[in-house]
Amino acid sequence: MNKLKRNVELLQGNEACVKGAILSGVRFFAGYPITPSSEIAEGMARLLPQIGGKFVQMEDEIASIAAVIGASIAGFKSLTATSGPGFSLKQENLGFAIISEIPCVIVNAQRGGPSTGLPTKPSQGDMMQARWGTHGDHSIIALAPSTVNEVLTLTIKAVNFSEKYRTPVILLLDEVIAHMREKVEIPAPEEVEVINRKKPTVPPEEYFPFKPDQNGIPPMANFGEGYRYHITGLIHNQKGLPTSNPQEIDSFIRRINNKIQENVKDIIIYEKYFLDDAKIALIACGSVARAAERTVKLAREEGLKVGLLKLLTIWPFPSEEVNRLAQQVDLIIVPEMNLGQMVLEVERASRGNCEVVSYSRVDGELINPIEILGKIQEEIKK
Amino acid sequence: MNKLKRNVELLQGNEACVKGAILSGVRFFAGYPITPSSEIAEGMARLLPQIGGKFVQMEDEIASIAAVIGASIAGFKSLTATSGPGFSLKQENLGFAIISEIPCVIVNAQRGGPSTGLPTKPSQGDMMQARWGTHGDHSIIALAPSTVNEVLTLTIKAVNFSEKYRTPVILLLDEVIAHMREKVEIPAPEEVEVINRKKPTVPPEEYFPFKPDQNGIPPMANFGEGYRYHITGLIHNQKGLPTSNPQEIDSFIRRINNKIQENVKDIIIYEKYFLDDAKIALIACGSVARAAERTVKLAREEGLKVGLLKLLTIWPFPSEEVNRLAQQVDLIIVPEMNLGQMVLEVERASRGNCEVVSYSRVDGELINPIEILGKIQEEIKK
Amino acid sequence: MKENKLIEIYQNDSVKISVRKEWCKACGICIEFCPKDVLAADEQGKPIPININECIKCSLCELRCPDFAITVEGGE
Amino acid sequence: MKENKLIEIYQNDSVKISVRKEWCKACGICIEFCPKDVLAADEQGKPIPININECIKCSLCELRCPDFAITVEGGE
Amino acid sequence: MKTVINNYIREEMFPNIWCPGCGNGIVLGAIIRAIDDLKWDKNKIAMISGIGCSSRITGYVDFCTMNTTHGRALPFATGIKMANPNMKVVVVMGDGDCSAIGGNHFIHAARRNIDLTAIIINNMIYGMTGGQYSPLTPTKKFGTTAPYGNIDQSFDLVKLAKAAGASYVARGTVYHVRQLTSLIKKALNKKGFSVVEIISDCPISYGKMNKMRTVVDMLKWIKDMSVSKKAWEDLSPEEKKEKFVIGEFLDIDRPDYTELYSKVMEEAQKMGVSR
Amino acid sequence: MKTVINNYIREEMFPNIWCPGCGNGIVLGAIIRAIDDLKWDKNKIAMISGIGCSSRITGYVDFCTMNTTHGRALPFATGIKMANPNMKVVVVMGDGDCSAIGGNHFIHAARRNIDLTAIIINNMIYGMTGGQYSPLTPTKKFGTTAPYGNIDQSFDLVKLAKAAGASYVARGTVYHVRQLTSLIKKALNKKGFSVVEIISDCPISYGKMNKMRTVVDMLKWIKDMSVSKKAWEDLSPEEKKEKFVIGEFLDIDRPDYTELYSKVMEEAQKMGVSR
Amino acid sequence: MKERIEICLSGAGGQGLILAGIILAEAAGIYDGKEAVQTQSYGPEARGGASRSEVVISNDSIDYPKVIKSDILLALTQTACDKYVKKLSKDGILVVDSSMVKEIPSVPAKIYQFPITKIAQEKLGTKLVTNIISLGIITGLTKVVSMEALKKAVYNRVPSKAKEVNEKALLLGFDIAKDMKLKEES
Amino acid sequence: MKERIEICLSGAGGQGLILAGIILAEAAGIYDGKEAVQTQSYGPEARGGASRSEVVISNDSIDYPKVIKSDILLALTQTACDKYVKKLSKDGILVVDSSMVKEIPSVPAKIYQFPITKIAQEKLGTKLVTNIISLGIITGLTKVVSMEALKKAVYNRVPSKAKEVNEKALLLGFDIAKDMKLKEES
Ligand SMILES: Cc1ncc(C[n+]2csc(CCOP(=O)(O)OP(=O)(O)O)c2C)c(N)n1
Ligand SMILES: Cc1ncc(C[n+]2csc(CCOP(=O)(O)OP(=O)(O)O)c2C)c(N)n1
Ligand code: SF4
Ligand code: SF4
Ligand code: SF4
Ligand code: SF4
Repeated sequence: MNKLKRNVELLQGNEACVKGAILSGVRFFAGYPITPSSEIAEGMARLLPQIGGKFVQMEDEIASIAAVIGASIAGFKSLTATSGPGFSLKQENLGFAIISEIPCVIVNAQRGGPSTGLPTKPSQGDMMQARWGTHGDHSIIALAPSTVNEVLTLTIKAVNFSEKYRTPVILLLDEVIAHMREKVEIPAPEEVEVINRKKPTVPPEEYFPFKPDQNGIPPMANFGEGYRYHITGLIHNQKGLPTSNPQEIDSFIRRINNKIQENVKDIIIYEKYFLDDAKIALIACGSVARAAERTVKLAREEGLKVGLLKLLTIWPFPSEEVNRLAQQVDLIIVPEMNLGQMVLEVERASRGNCEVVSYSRVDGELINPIEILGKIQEEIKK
Repeated sequence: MNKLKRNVELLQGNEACVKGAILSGVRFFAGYPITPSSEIAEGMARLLPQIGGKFVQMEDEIASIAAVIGASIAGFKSLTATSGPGFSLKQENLGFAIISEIPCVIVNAQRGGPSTGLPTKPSQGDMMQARWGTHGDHSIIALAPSTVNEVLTLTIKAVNFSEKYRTPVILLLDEVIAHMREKVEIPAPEEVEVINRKKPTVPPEEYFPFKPDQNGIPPMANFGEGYRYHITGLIHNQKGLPTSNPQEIDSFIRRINNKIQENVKDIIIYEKYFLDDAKIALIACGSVARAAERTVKLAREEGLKVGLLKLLTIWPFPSEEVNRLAQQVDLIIVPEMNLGQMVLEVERASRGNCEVVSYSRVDGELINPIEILGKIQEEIKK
Repeated sequence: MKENKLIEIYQNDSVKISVRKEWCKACGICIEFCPKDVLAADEQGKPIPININECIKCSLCELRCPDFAITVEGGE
Repeated sequence: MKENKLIEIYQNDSVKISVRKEWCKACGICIEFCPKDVLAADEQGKPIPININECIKCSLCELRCPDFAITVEGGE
Repeated sequence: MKTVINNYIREEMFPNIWCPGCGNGIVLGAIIRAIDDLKWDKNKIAMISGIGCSSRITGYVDFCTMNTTHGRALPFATGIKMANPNMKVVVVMGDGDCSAIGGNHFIHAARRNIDLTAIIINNMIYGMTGGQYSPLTPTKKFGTTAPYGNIDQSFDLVKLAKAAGASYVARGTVYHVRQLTSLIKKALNKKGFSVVEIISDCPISYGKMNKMRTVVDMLKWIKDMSVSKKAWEDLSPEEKKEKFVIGEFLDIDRPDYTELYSKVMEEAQKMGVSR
Repeated sequence: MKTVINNYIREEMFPNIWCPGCGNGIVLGAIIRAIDDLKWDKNKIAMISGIGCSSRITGYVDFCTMNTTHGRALPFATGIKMANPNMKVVVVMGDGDCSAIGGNHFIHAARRNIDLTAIIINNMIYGMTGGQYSPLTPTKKFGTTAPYGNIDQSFDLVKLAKAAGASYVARGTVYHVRQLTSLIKKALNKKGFSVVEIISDCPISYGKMNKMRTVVDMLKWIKDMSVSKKAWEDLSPEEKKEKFVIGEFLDIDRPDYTELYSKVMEEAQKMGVSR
Repeated sequence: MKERIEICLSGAGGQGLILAGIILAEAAGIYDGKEAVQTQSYGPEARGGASRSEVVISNDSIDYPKVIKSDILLALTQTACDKYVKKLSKDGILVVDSSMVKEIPSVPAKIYQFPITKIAQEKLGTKLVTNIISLGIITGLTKVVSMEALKKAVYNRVPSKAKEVNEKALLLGFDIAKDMKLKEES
Repeated sequence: MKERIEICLSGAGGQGLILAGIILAEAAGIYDGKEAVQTQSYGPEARGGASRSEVVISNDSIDYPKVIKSDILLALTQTACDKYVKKLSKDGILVVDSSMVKEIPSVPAKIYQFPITKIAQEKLGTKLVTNIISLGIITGLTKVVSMEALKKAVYNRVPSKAKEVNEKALLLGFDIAKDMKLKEES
């Protein structure tokens, strides 16, 4: 249909996610429809078979993530998409992907919760769940775009991180971002940096599927390529076999956490707006960051030294950066479409170095710039 | 079998949970077996039908919590028990119980994670999940006993809180506590304070099932008692019908959170050991608190001013108390059988007022008093 | 012909057909499947009995109306 | 009679019965269901061929052993 | 214009949210008429649903109603029924709700033969989320996630319910509305797990994608595709595949789960309280 | 003492963790012998399991193996098979794993008729967690959560698999081990979803609680309770209930899901890349 | 032209307002080379009830993607008109479908009334193009996008068999607006 | 007697060590009126491999519930002996089943060796009571609980039809210990 062959298109957030995924090499999608993420499944169902990929609609979200993990083991970059209720259901198998170090991407287009909540309204209520939703000790990478263009680029990043670190990565959209349409410059495939999982270089007899290389990440052989090995959700040794040896347990659990915690420099992405001389900082992400950006402009017009730290990586949380900021400014305001989740991390990271205040909205409407400005003015008066 | 009719018994943690539940009026259990919680189901299967209660083994954990919520609506105090993998699966319906304000208790006997992890070894890896595991904004009550006797008393508390606040309550055991046997004084039924959900006092025509009383909690009519109304996982108005009105949404979400946050005084339980003059504080819960208690004694023998804050309520987190403590001591050490979860809350609550250090163990073994003492000595030397 | 609740009533000696316009969504089911072609669509697509005397009171329109917007009474 | 891996071998001209003691858990299946009562239990409950000449090499002991601890070879 | 319907609905919730001509409303009417026939006490009826367009049905009726989570209505209902066996518990599900995410609960409720009535509104599509194919979408039909035609085999819910252990199994359609009411009535009256699958229309999500422009087109198609058990038997295997067979398929008497459990309670109480 | 078995196992993992006489080991042997007969390339075999004693089976064989989460082996396997249709994918499950928590995935894999072989080791109990009853525990038998005798009706997996859409369905026992190997072989060879239910012994969790003191007692009971399809038909309804019918129950040929999907890909590619 | 223009297209579900928003945004963003964001209210309302599609157009990159105060408000139903007029900018423009909106709100904005639905039905035989006529009108009145761009966007987004009638609708709307402009000028 | 006594009962799965621990704890806690905690290693090892049951007895309330250094170690297998002897207190007591444990570790503790399993089989016709004989021996040697209390606990915890043989086993163990004590004293 697009006769112009332009690579500038008006894309919906969900469509951009599909494009990004395909550009980064995703060739498998299994999912179960749910508002406001369904357009991702629909796009995948249409596009994947055209390019040699596969789409399966599974019986539920649990099966979806299971199939995605299975396909990844068999060598396909894989992605699934859902929203709150489905994200809750995926938690157990998310843990399986973590412990078995299988790359995959889970998109959560956030809507109002808890439970069925507000199926068609935006929210940022699953920020903490993304970090802590599955049982047991684990670390996670979670990214949150705030423009349709960023949906595309962060989807690529998410897939790349998952392959590089052999770990599931979560892409947190919100209903506004998922359904919004914006002009997107779609990069040419050649331009896109694509990272693929590292393959073993040793022959099968010498392969230890869970023995880390110098970067702490074990090279990964796909099933069917001549390397036969065992994968299990039990804590396992470097051969992949279950262990109850305390040393092996300890070093395994710490390694799968450290491979993320020790690479925060690579993983953490944020943007600064007018922070250089700021005395008041906003910290925001997703669609709310768009409001906050505007607020900064409005505040500057009024002569207020307000700046914005826009987080693109939510987890691991940029604690150091926030701590530095807390030492610079007098006040941090964290506007969120939830009851105040990210603000908890900001409080922790600030270590009492400045005032930290939450601006929260949970009525299903996007926070607007004027309100945030109002909050700033209110705090200044105090 | 117990011909002695004594009310002092050697009970396993899981057995004490069964006794506590029955004493507090629980008459329905639905569950799905999982180590190390299965003895709770087994005890319930044996005892409930003897006293007019019902036990159903469901097809999975999702169905189990659903049945428990259903039975509660029909008027039975209800409880389910599980461990990490099952707890992950229950998250979606946990959110339903929260939003529809249905009292029930979920026991999580924690084992090593993530995923299947270490099915038979102790852990405290689900502390944060208990708070944040389900999607969307919510608050939760979670209690963690550290003796078999406390399992009994806190199970009663858990059931009582759930009835009083119309909310699901989580009881966090760990494998040590679940399987440990200790002498327990079983209170006579007359001694036990039992709280029952408040019933409506108005006639059915005037009943608004989600209209809070002066304490913020709506009286609850059981199904079948002549009050016909609607319950939904969608955000709803005071009649229980779905709403997309921003004001109604906002006030609903804030109310179901505030009913917990505004009653922290009633809900938060902790114990202090030798804190009066302490310069170093340990904060611990569950089986680790037992080790920490011993450490305090050992440290005092060495002349170190160490004390312990033992948390029985984990959520809502006793931020105020911890903040006060942070202002008193130079150092807080948080020993945990996880990679450091509770310590994050302690850091947040301390606001930089003292040094906060994590002592974490994740190898499937219970932390012992000597190690903690070692950690203290190491920190002092720094 | 108007009652409260915007109900339009059409009747003859033996039958009374009521249409609750406010609830009717003009789906056309009652009109199409009336075995006696009693009903036709008004300009909004909602039913108007044009052959009320043909009505055999089978009630099929009422039973099939997804919106409880049409009823057939009387006679019995 | 001992090999590496603690395998005990019993044989006659046409059949060789091997028992890997280290793997055998003395469940008694091979002994009980041998159609020719070739096997008996040793003091640990593990199989010893006491009638090896009766063995018809049906291999049922081998096929039913849950622990891959007994094999019947030779003959064919 | 007061009909029996008005005695059972929450008028303030009307007009309902369903699209014009949506079969959900027809089913709602049939259920109400069946219950009215039975003269049941409204206070003793619980009606439970999952999530989907069809699941909104519980919001419209004046019983003890609950709109639970997607696919989980049956286990919620199981809890209610176990706790209060005197209640009549009716569970309404969409095809996705019942047979996709809820498939396991469906077969297990049947296996337990617990005294619930399961009504499945089968519009052959995920209506609420915008037309993705479901496990009951016929092969080769289209959905937003089946842009090249559905390659999945669809479940035969009747067979599945029978194989899993239900006591009463029937199938009706929203076109055959009188028969539908009577099938529902029989199911409601059955002690044990009873199932009525209802072939229904979703003109918006299913019809539009499958060349049925209007509600009327879709209802006509349902009418044309439906055959009685008897008529079906005479069809060729090819023809059989495409048709909806309607009528009763199973009707047997066996003790239901709550009855059996009351025996357990007796037994347990006889044995006395042990530790 | 080198048998075909040794070519397929991870010797370092032996002796296995199963209790003495546990049927899981017998099944493991039967699967290996069936695969050896087929001369399949070990590199192209994926064996996937869930959680349970039986699910530990994947740890012992030298294929591409994966021990997933409880009940979810089939969807994991579906992902593998879809991504790499050239692999032979075998899924081994316990009765609880397959029919309790995993029931939905089981019927959906059957419905899709995806080319997987599902082997269900039915020891009639949850072995790993210590003897709670399962959806396949016969009525009236005991379990740690059925101290007064099980009141649940048990599933007939054969019926369920057929009703859900499988292509090959058989039932064997660990006693009838030669037949078992050949049923497994046929199932493995089948294109489409194939199912072999295996009646197995758990002397510890099932036997002890149900008056079978030893492994041998339990195997004898299995032997006595098993009848062929033919013999079964001559039994009275009461007798029928108690027996395990063994043999083949379905064997039909239909295109499997991966084949059908490759048609979708052709179609989609013909239509060209649209936006 | 203002730096940032906020447009709200409102009416009922089924009137094609989401598509209209997409077309407008695509015209501005892709074919006129500006920045454009389209959002919508997506809710149970969308089925039967009120529906809303918002477009923000700017020469510069767009931060906040939603309408704060509409510069242009299209109202195809009374409910929508009553609801969204509150957010209409003081110097904004209100376009109402006078066949549906009977009570015209009294606001300082400039108000245009056309019986759009009626025109659609009468002149083109189908109400389905009400949305496209409206786009023609808005463009004619405000030049918020170029007619060129709008045409291309319509072509790109409507199914082939509907291209002709939609093109007609667009021109029809444009002409209506032109007439009005002429009238105003005269 | 020391304030806090830590006992470790070790061997293989199936030797009834968990039950032995429970009985010991019940004897101390319920019938002797002290404080007692019993814990166990619960693992895949429990099926076939090494098994361990720990009991802590004290006059005062018990904080840390696990054994830090065992005062009394029972080892019924070589593996268990090798593994748990490392945690045996210097002035502790080690009781080994000499029919199973051939290599006696050289530790400063006091070591007692009895062929317990053999005695069980020979004197009582079943190995199943090895655990109870062991309890008799430990009690005889250490008086960690009263014989009275132990008897009651055994009664309370074993199935009725096994009461007789278990009582015999208990007394047998006690006698063995008494003989040894006499020998030591002489
Ligand atoms: C756990 C979960 N997954 C997915 C959804 C999204 N969802 C809502 S309704 C529905 C399916 C609706 O289809 P069906 O059950 O056939 O009912 P219908 O809407 O057609 O009446 C889905 C997938 C959800 N609400 N919860
Ligand atoms: C989600 C989840 N729920 C429960 C469990 C606990 N669990 C482990 S195995 C098992 C059942 C085992 O029974 P079955 O599948 O019949 O296999 P068997 O052990 O008898 O071979 C259960 C309930 C788990 N691991 N994960
Ligand atoms: S069937 Fe009902 S909703 Fe449809 S047109 Fe007739 S009266 Fe209106
Ligand atoms: S069947 Fe195998 S494990 Fe059992 S006794 Fe015989 S050789 Fe040993
Ligand atoms: S989408 Fe389909 S099922 Fe839903 S209300 Fe509309 S017609 Fe009914
Ligand atoms: S518990 Fe049962 S199934 Fe598990 S290993 Fe033992 S005998 Fe086998």
